[in-house]
Amino acid sequence: MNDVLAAIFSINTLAAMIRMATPIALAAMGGTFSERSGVINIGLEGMILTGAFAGVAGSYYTGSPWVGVLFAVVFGSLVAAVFALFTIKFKANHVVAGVGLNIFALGLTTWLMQVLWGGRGVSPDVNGLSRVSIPFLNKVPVLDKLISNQSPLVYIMFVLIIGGWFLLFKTPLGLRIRMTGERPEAADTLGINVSRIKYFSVILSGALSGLGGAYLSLGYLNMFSRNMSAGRGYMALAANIFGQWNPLGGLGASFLFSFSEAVQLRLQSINLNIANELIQMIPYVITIVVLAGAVIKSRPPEALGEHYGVEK
Amino acid sequence: AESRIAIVYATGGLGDKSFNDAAHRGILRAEEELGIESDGAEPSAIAEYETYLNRFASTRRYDLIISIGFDQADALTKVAGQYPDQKFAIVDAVVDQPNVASYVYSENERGFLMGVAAALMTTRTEDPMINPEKKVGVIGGMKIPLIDSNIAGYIAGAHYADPDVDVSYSYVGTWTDPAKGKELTISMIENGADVIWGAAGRSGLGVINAAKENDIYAIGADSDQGYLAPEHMLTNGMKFVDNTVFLAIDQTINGNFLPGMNVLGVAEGGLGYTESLLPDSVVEELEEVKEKIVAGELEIPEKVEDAE
Amino acid sequence: MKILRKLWDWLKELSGLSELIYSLFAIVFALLIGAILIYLSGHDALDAYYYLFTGAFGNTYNLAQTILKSIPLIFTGLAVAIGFQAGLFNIGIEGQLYWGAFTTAVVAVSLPGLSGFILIPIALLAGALAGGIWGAFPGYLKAKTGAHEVITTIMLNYVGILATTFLLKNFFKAPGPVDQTRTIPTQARIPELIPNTRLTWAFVIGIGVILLIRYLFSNTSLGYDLQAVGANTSAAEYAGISVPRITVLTMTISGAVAALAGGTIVLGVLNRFITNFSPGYGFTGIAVAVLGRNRPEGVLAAALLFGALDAGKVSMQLFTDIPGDLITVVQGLVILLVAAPSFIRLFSSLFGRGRELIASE
Amino acid sequence: MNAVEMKGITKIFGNTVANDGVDLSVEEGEIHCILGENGAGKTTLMNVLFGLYDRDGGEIYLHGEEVDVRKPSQAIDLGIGMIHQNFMLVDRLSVTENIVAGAEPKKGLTLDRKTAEEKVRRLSEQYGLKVDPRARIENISVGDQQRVEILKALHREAEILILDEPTAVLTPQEVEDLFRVMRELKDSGKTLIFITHKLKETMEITDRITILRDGKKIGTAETEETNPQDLAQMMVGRDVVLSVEKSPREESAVGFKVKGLNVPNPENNINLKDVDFEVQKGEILGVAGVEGNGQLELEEGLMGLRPIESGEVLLGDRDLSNLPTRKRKRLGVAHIPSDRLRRGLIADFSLKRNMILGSEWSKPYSNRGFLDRNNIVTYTEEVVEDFDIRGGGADVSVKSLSGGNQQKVIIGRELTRDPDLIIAAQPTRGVDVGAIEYIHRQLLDMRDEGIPILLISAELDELRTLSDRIIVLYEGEIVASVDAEEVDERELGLLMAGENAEVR
Ligand SMILES: Nc1ncnc2c1ncn2[C@@H]1O[C@H](COP(=O)(O)OP(=O)(O)OP(=O)(O)O)[C@@H](O)[C@H]1O
Ligand SMILES: Nc1ncnc2c1ncn2[C@@H]1O[C@H](COP(=O)(O)OP(=O)(O)OP(=O)(O)O)[C@@H](O)[C@H]1O
Ligand SMILES: [Mg+2]
Ligand SMILES: [Mg+2]
Repeated sequence: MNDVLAAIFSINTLAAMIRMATPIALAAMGGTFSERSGVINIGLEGMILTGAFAGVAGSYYTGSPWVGVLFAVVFGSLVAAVFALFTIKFKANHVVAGVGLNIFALGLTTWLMQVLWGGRGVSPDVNGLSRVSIPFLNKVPVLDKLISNQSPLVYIMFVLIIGGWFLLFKTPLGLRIRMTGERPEAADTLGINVSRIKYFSVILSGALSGLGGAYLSLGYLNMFSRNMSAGRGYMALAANIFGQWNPLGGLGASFLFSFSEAVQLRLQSINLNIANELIQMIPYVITIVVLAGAVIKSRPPEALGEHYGVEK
Repeated sequence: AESRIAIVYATGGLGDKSFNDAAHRGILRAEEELGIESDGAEPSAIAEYETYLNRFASTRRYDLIISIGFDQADALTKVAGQYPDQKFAIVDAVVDQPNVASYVYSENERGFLMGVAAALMTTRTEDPMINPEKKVGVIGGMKIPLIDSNIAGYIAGAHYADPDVDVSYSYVGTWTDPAKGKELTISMIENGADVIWGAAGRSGLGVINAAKENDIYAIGADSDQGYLAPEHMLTNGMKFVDNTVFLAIDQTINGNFLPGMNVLGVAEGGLGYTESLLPDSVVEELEEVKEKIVAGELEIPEKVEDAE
Repeated sequence: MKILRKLWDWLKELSGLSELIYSLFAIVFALLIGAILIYLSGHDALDAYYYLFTGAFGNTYNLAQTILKSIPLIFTGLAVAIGFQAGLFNIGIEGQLYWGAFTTAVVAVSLPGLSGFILIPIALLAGALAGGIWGAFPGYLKAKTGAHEVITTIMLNYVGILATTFLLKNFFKAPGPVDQTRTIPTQARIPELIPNTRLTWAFVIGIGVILLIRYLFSNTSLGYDLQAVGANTSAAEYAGISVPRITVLTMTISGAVAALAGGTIVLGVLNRFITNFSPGYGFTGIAVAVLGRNRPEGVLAAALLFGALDAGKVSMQLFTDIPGDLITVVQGLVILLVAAPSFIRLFSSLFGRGRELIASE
Repeated sequence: MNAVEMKGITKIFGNTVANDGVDLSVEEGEIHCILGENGAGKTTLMNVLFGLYDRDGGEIYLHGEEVDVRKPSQAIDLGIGMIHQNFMLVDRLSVTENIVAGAEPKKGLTLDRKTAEEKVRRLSEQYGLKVDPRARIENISVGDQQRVEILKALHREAEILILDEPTAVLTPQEVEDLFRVMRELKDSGKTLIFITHKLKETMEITDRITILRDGKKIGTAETEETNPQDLAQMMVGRDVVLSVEKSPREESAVGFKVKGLNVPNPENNINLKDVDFEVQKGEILGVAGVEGNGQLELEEGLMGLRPIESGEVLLGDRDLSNLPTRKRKRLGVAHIPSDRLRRGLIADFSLKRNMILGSEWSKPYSNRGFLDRNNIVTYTEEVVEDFDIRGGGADVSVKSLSGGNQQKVIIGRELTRDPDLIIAAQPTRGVDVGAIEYIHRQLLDMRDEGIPILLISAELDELRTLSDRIIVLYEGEIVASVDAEEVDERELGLLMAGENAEVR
């Protein structure tokens, strides 16, 4: 019993939560921006994967993991730009285009892995980002373990989430994004360039997801592995909805999920007499229970998934 | 004429740096040494095994068709029945057909060796990578019997070497998520484990990565994964799939095709370990254990329940 | 000239031909991009496509493989489409499919005395029931607590897969090293439609379900209610339709159809339930559904297209050393392009005909 | 000098010629009315001017200079502001956010909320447009929303203001208010283009009138030199009866009775409190009130679309109050909902499918759950014929019908249900004269057949011509019950404002 409690209430578990939540929270915020502007984003998974791959490729060819991160952001944005082009300009159904993007990204990264490195499983090891310990925090007993000595992308994630929240709710651009997702025609009649807002938001979602991918491949491991996003894009989508299309909410939802995942992983090695499959279910069941119990009324942006500007 | 060989890999596909890749090496070696030609297929779903086997068999061009992986057994049973004149081989499973040579391993023996090595290491506190706690770990990809056999052997081996050693084991739940494998490893390291075996396909790469980062020992699986972490890869639980594949090809083209079950254990050279970073004293003890295994003196459990 | 155009318009209207033409354009275009990639990677694109095409349609056997591979996608695509028609995004197909496969297998191995005529339907229906219940659950949560189905169904995928694995291991595992049920009795296997191709009557079941759902949508009061809820929830309430009830019902039907994908694989292909058998049929189902415009007949076409690419990929992989991943890339492109008819219109306008195509939107 | 000069504007949608070579000249500083039936092309013409639609032909001049407006942002820059027929407001944003978006005051990187609110407050004082800058759009009345729309244009310093049917959703007092504001705007030198099809309003406020019919310009008249009868004739192309005659009626049995009805609406902070009334067979009971005083709660509470707290709803002697909506319909309640697009129709469905909305499980359209195509089509064709629904047959999607015809679809469907009670909420909102006449006639016919009718309307004229008695809702309570013959518009207006409760 003590072991179980220790698995749940420990700094290590919380630190693991932060580590595991980082890519999901980043992509979830990407989803938030995209969907706040009215574009459903199932393509987060593919964007994470692309970012993870580009990050490793960048680091591989330049030796610098930070160049890798830049690559991840740029290529994440690039696939997002393609996605934006299809959903905004060519009026593709958002869900299909997202699914298409995911399949495309999976195929492309695997193929490129073969072209570049001759195998379709994993890339060679590359230089990853080393963890940084923060001068002050590393002296404080609890915080040192909790948030100091993490990958730099973890800190960047925190800064970005707060920045994203600020952008969305405190700035003119944020207002325009929200308005576009709620009622593009209202935005249009106010002289706001609806498609430009949408392009911006979707591309931003790609940049953020790409960064999430870079965290996986460079900030966390230091290699790329086929399909290494492993469903995190879908988790991010769920976190975004759970978090009420708010970056902070998305972070909270990512925390909830990653926390229960961290607990799950720890409970496994305690050798409780509980079937392994049942322990592995914990994060998913908890998410459902909290969601059903929280009585959160999910109210998506009014014009989510719609196209704007058909007839002129 | 030249011999042609076809091979159907397990669903993980090439590039796993372990199981499938080892099989692939066997093929390459056969191409080089035996001058054969080969075709390979990488199915993405269990339902596709039969398609590929059937396609290969229906061409009637191949001297031998090799199935890699336990989950091909049923597909192969069917296809082998349909093509009684075609020779097949399967690695990691038994198919009861007169035209199939089955090669299986006594996985628990390998686990046992790794367990012994891990237990011996975790008490060597003079090694900077070893902590005072007597804890070791093993991480499986999924909870399947084959993996459990390894884990059972591992636990038994560790306790054989030192009954006080604490062994924790857990499963990633997928073969393809290194990030989760890493997180699982970290949780074990936080718990005091300093030697951890990753038998988890590509998820196992996360085990190695975590070991490197936290300066503890990792143990590799199937192939020699030492190059992934030269300073942290204690040893590798070798499964010489490459040798097995080569053997099967060699036997077939030299007229020694061996239908039925071929069990490959430590004694047959199908399983083993690499010396890698193992200290000499440990290697010595491992060699002794190995002899005992070969001599059949050890009773090694196959189920985790029996090992605990 | 004018008459020709009239005739053309009329034909298009008659058969929804224009959409078909757009889709064909999209496929060709995606293949073209794929060809460029193949060329760039130093391979012969013509060679690749020769095998891709013959592998999908070259002979009866290959054609049968195309159809065979489309069967699970017919069910999963249809399941997603049913949800969409009622405004529900069921991403939980994968979990529902596992329940279907598991239950079907368990029933089939538990009742070995029955004849195939009875056993096959019973086993499939039991699977559908299990999948239906698994689908109804998120529907119920949505109706009762407002829990968003996208989240709950994603989570329930994992739970469903783990739960069936748990039950399998603890209660139904066949002896031996593999986590699987015993093999189903011979008479429970769905008979082959074309001998020695592995293509079974499951395809006919698929067509049957397609027709059934089509009929449901266009000719029944329930289908009407379902679509009304999807199209305008407020108006559905106004009409006295019980939205919670339709939500649960839709998810049930969707889950049941998804489960048939698992059931038919068990009875038609694998002949047992085995862990991890699905390479993501549920997720591909999303693509198939929306590619097929959420219409039953569209789902059939899209599933066949995917089946063809998959079957063709087998040949291409066997006879060339071009990696199958390139076909995955092409699949992604096809979905993207088919999803975006106006892209194709823009593109075809380069060839002159376009103005007219654009105008006809 | 003409503020706006449009020459030969042509706009084609698919097979519809929405504007066919339309000319329009609007003088600087005048209030110019564009008058026309539903679908005449009024909105289209203005959308072209505002850059929302690309025109297929014609030229536009502002203050004598040719301009090429292709985007709203260009129009805004040129000093054009447009208040759209369907409000272009975002429910979930605040009044201020809706007004300043696209031209936000900034402080550093942030949106300067304080300055923005201050500015909104100043503008609203300057023009007498009272709104709470911090309120959310979804929590304010339609009249307030209208004011927000006008403030949006003023915030962008529009010199030419287009108001597309701004009065359709306003109460008389609100209309008066609006007209006052419009006059003030005119006095401050702005040019106004005012779209309506209400003749009375046209006569009251405008300087000149341009009439459109079927996408063509019929003519322009000086308001002072014309009269409603002529205008109606030009709009419709034939003579119209502007007000229907109602036959006298005798006392009869009570057909519908509501006792102690309480319907809470926590979202909008409106509570319908202790409402009692009776409607006799063959009587039309009008419900008057300023929007947001409980009408929606009454309508939805009676239909089971909103949970009630307590009370009885008696149709004959059957209490409906605990029955699901479907059951109430089955028992013979016909319902014309106030929000036709949101509630009454499924825009993506075909006409024939909309005709069976609510009776899709009932004979003869459905036989044990299987739809009977033939019966449905026959029925649809009958209604199309009887109610003169124009715009296509049974298979067109109702989305493509004009507003008036959409309303006829609902009315046709509900009145042919063989009802025992009709609840008609805003039955003629946004519908043109020709159609209003028709709908009024239909309702009176039903009354004469002895059916009790509850008529909830914001149009005082409508209430007074159709109703036998009128009850007035104010803040969720019935504050008066008056004989329709004996009350004049001024009195009603005061009652609705809650000011003069002793008039009863
Ligand atoms: N509002 C509705 N929403 C969904 N399904 C409905 C609805 N109304 C009826 N059904 C379906 O139709 C079936 C028959 O119901 P129906 O209400 O037509 O029966 P009924 O005999 O007329 O009942 P009652 O006389 O109690 O109204 C029900 O089992 C139900 O599945
Ligand atoms: N975006 C559009 N697409 C297709 N047809 C349109 C569109 N907008 C308007 N129309 C059609 O053009 C014609 C004129 O419509 P418009 O909205 O300008 O009429 P209106 O005079 O404003 O009518 P109302 O009084 O009902 O608002 C109608 O037949 C309408 O159906
Ligand atoms: Mg109108
Ligand atoms: Mg209009």
